[in-house]
Amino acid sequence: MEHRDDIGAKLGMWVFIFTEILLFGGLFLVYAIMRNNYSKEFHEAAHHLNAFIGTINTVVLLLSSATVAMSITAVQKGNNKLAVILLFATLVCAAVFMVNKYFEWGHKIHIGLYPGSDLMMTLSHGQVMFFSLYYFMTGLHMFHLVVGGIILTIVMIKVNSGAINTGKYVLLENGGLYWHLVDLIWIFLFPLLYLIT
Amino acid sequence: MGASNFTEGVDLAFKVIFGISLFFLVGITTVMLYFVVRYNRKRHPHAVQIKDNNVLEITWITIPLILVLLMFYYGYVAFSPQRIVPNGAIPITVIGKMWTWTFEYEGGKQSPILVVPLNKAVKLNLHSDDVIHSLYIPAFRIKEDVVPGKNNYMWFIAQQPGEYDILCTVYCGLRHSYMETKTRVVSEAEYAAWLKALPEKSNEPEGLVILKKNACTGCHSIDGTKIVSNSFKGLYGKSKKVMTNGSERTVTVDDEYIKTSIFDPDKDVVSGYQKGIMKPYKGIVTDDEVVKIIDYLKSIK
Amino acid sequence: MTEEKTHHPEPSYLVDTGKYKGLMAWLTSTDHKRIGLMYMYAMMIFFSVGVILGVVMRIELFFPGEQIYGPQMYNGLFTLHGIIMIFTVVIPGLAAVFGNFSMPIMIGAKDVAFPRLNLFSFYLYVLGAAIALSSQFMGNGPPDTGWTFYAPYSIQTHTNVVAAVFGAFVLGFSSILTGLNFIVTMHRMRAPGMTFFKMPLFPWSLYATAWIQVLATPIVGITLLMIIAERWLRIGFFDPALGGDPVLYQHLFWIYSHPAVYIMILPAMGVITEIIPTFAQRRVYGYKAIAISSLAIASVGYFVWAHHMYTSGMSTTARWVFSLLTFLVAVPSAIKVFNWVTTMYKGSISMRPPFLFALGFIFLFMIGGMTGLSLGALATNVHVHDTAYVVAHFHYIVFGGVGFAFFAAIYYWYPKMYGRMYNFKMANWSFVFLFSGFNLLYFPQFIIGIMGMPRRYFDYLPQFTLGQQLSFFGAVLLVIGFVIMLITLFSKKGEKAPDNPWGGRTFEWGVPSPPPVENFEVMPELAENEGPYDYK
Amino acid sequence: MHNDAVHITPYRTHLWVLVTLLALTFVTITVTWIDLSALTVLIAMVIASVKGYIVLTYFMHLKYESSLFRVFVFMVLAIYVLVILFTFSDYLFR
Ligand code: HEA
Ligand code: HEA
Ligand code: HEC
Ligand code: CUA
Ligand SMILES: [Cu+2]
Repeated sequence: MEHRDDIGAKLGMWVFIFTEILLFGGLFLVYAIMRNNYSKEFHEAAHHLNAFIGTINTVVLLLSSATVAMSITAVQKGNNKLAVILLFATLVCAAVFMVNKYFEWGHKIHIGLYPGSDLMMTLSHGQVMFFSLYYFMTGLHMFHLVVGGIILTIVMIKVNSGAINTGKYVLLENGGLYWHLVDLIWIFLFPLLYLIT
Repeated sequence: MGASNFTEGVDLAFKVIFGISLFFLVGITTVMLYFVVRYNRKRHPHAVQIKDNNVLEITWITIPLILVLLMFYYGYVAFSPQRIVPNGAIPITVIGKMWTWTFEYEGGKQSPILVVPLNKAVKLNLHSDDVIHSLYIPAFRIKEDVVPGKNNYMWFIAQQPGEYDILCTVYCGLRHSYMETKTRVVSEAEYAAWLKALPEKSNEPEGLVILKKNACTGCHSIDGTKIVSNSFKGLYGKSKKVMTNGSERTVTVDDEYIKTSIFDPDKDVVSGYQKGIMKPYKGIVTDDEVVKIIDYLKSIK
Repeated sequence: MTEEKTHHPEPSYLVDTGKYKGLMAWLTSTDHKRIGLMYMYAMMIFFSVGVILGVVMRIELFFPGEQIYGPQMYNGLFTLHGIIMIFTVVIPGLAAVFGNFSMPIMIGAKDVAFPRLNLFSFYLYVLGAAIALSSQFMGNGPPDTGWTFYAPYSIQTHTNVVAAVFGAFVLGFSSILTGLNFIVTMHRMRAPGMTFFKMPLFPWSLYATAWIQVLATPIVGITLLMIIAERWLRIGFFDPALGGDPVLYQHLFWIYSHPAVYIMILPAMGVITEIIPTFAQRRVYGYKAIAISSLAIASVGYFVWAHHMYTSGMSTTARWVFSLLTFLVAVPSAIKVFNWVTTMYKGSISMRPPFLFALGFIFLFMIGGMTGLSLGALATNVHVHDTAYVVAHFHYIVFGGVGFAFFAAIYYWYPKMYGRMYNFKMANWSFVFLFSGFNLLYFPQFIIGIMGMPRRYFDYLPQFTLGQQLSFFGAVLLVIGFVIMLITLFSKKGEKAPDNPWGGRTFEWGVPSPPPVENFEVMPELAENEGPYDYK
Repeated sequence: MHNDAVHITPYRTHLWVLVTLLALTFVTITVTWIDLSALTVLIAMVIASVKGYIVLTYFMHLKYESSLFRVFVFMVLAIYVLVILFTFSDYLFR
């Protein structure tokens, strides 16, 4: 007999989210220290980032978070069809985010602004540090986005097949929690990297 | 009187901490052994259940708390002067490099050992270009890391003439355990005379200066002795067996070979050595400097 | 239902009942008891490798100067020795083996909350260890950084650091998942009537441990990833040549690795807290104080990391702040020691091997802990930091403490695990050798440390020769003791063990030895006025 | 277990939350146009924290979970903040 404990499952997910928060926490700590050491250079380097793309991506992520949250409501109300649509919308948002990132990174790499490049070596230490952090943080965030996307795809298939339903939807909740985490991290990344110029 | 002005304070802190610890160690062990014997099942077949007692718990929280704060205090008091350098301390720059110490005195004179005058405050400015080292003088009870990219420092007053060991305590690679030297404590007059006799900063050939600056001499001697690798003496023009891509071949040491040896040492590995011991110096040693190194190597053929 | 069960007692977990038989049945089992045993076997293999490396180091150190191999090899040896011992033996250690084997039974659960995740962590553990070991044979040869991977050396050296670092990362991930599993298990699956303050103290210590695993390990995870990024991508967080800060690396590393020492010791303390009342037939003295002190150690222990960095050039403020915090964390440890000793008072003590090892633990832990205090004080630390004194301190705690607790735990739960007893006389002899060898090996290190013998030294000055040679003989005695112990435990089968050979009170002694697959035939319960340690 | 009362958040709430979050995003952007030097960082972080709080409470449903979850989240964040503070006890006093 498979024993079932939804609260336990959710507790497990939350604990996992804590570890993720601290994983990024380590990076934010590095950011804080480096910003303290090189505040002027960070200021200058941030100008090179495209705040417009950043803003679009923020909006897209917030939107996707809302659709995931609403898909839970839909399942709770027994409306699986709507839930699938909402989840699909989330995945579309994720794709838009990735495409934007592709262009953003692509452009930088094209003009030779990436770790270890010759252009990078001509910049001041503080600026190099900013871009290193930029690539590392957004890269890791993107990795989480992809993982979240895969989880939500599985969840969507299960909602569609009815394996997730009004009586049993903790998997959807947990997938949602993970997705919100990805959003939560971006909420802090966005101003730190793009805005505080 | 201790060897340095810090020795006594540090030793006192040790005594306080060890004293308290020993008291508890002996006391607790004795009590424990007594219980084990006295309440052995043969002697004491029926255990007596005892109720918890909060007063007792609070007592043995409070007393250790006070004692550890006392330990903290002694540690702090003996330590805090170590970070406050008195005015007029003699500045000496310490350069830690894999795996040698160099001491640079006022006026830029350099020496491989540390010589300091008796009863005078000395400030050591710690400097490294490669990895972290740590300067440790056990007799003086002081130690501070030599961190690249950072200006760390330490100071002391030597109080007894003599020679003391200097060691490197942060692991810094292959010959970490050989990164040692001496400090010599002499009278003020002797110190002045010694400093005067120290040769002015290098009229050494440029190539040698570069070799020393990059600590090549930590592995390659210039007098024929073998340290980690072959000596530079007589190297130029020799023919050598090297491994290239897994097969052995014989080469003559010429300009080109030396250049690859410096920039990409793993390409031609001298037979009998492992790969990866010497790191590539591409980007650290410039092309110009390589030419000067080659010139120098030619001169010590 | 119940009637049927009394007639056909359920088969023990050692009997294959599932789809597979033999080895496959073990490798695919999600039974917490089997996973615990698998951890134990894997760990013993790694441990033996680590022990051999340690002895090989001691042989080279017998005389000053180069004896049988060169410095490069020595540097590789202590690095691998440290990595194996820390990341694959003592950090998962007692939590992975006995946390898995005993904890669910002790709280009255059929298994952990996520059995499949549990098996997955085990495989991650094996994978991580394999990656770490593979660093020896691939690339440019064994890493030579020390287990601390200090930047910038770890970025510059040409040895195979990436594999070792990545192995440690995977092992960390395994540790996180185990911690997560235990937290949920202890929150959701306790027996009816077992409130948190009626839970036995070994589970309590695991609970505190699990939170550290979950909250501290990610920090070292990300730090290790940064090291890899630096080596591959020239991202220079810690490389001063690119504007990075090597001291920041030390902060990040120790933010995890200091709490990690409590990941090691808390379960060990938990085991001791189980053994003493059982053999003294006495209720644990100061139950609440011990439970809360576990949490106190875990939480305060999170904030003392920079005591490993007093000489790194930190600000003076940070130095005294961290020194003060270090001293605060010593107090809850003291509370435990006092309560253990008081538990023996007026007990009825039987000197069985587990109890003997528990006494050994208390003694060695006190020495380790008290020398920790002289390391925590600023002035004294500056003198002995990075010397053999530190080596002695942590072997006393990590090996004298965690190692001896491990032996105690094996001797304690062995009858439950295998349903067999072992030879007490042999076990006592193994104690004699281990204990005396241990002190002979590490006590001289304190003395030469104070005299100024730095650690990680392939070669040393002549004044340290005597100490180093005594240590060698100690290592020999230890190995003899270790071999005796292995023979005692694994050579011949002893007589059949009763369900409750020691007269313990916690739930695991109420089930058959070895326990059935789902642990209980009748789910246990704690009555209103019943505690976990109610001896008559 | 969950005394059966499953809390269903209405769609409307989610939409309002979204609107609030978007609004806050634009507030941050406009604020950072005005140069307040060090204050900008502070304001941006405060706004981000408010957004984080909203996401945690509504999207992540903390408001309706048992208080244990809230205690844990608080504990984790508190530990993290302390870690930052203690690390800065080095960097700010060098
Ligand atoms: C299980 C592992 C473990 C544990 C539990 C501890 C426990 C402690 N450790 Fe240790 N430590 C290590 C493992 C551990 N350590 C390791 C592996 C290293 C080296 C890492 C490396 O660099 O490679 C290290 C290094 C280390 C250092 C850095 C040394 C240096 O490099 O300069 C310091 C400094 O403060 C320290 C302090 C302490 C203290 C104060 C405790 C305290 O928690 C101890 C508390 C216990 C007691 C105090 C004893 C019991 C109390 C009584 C019997 C009551 C009587 C006592 C009083 C009145 C106070 N340790
Ligand atoms: C668990 C941790 C652990 C254990 C058990 C040991 C065991 C041993 N260690 Fe140590 N050691 C470390 C952890 C450990 N070590 C660490 C972390 C370092 C620092 C590395 C670095 O600097 O980076 C270190 C460093 C270190 C050095 C210092 C290197 C230097 O600084 O120059 C030396 C020197 O000789 C040494 C020797 C030994 C010896 C001889 C043994 C043993 O071989 C002694 C013999 C032991 C036995 C014969 C058996 C005991 C059995 C058990 C404990 C468990 C049984 C378990 C099961 C049955 C499952 N070790
Ligand atoms: C870590 C020790 C180490 C350092 C430091 C070091 N080398 Fe080497 N070097 C070696 C080893 C080992 C070899 C032989 C193996 C090989 O060829 O890679 C070697 C080989 C060489 C050779 C080829 C020698 C021969 O016998 O054919 C030259 C030339 C050389 N090094 C120059 C330098 C220069 C110049 C520097 C400093 C910029 C330097 N080395 C620094 C260890 C070192
Ligand atoms: Cu220089 Cu160790
Ligand atoms: Cu520590």
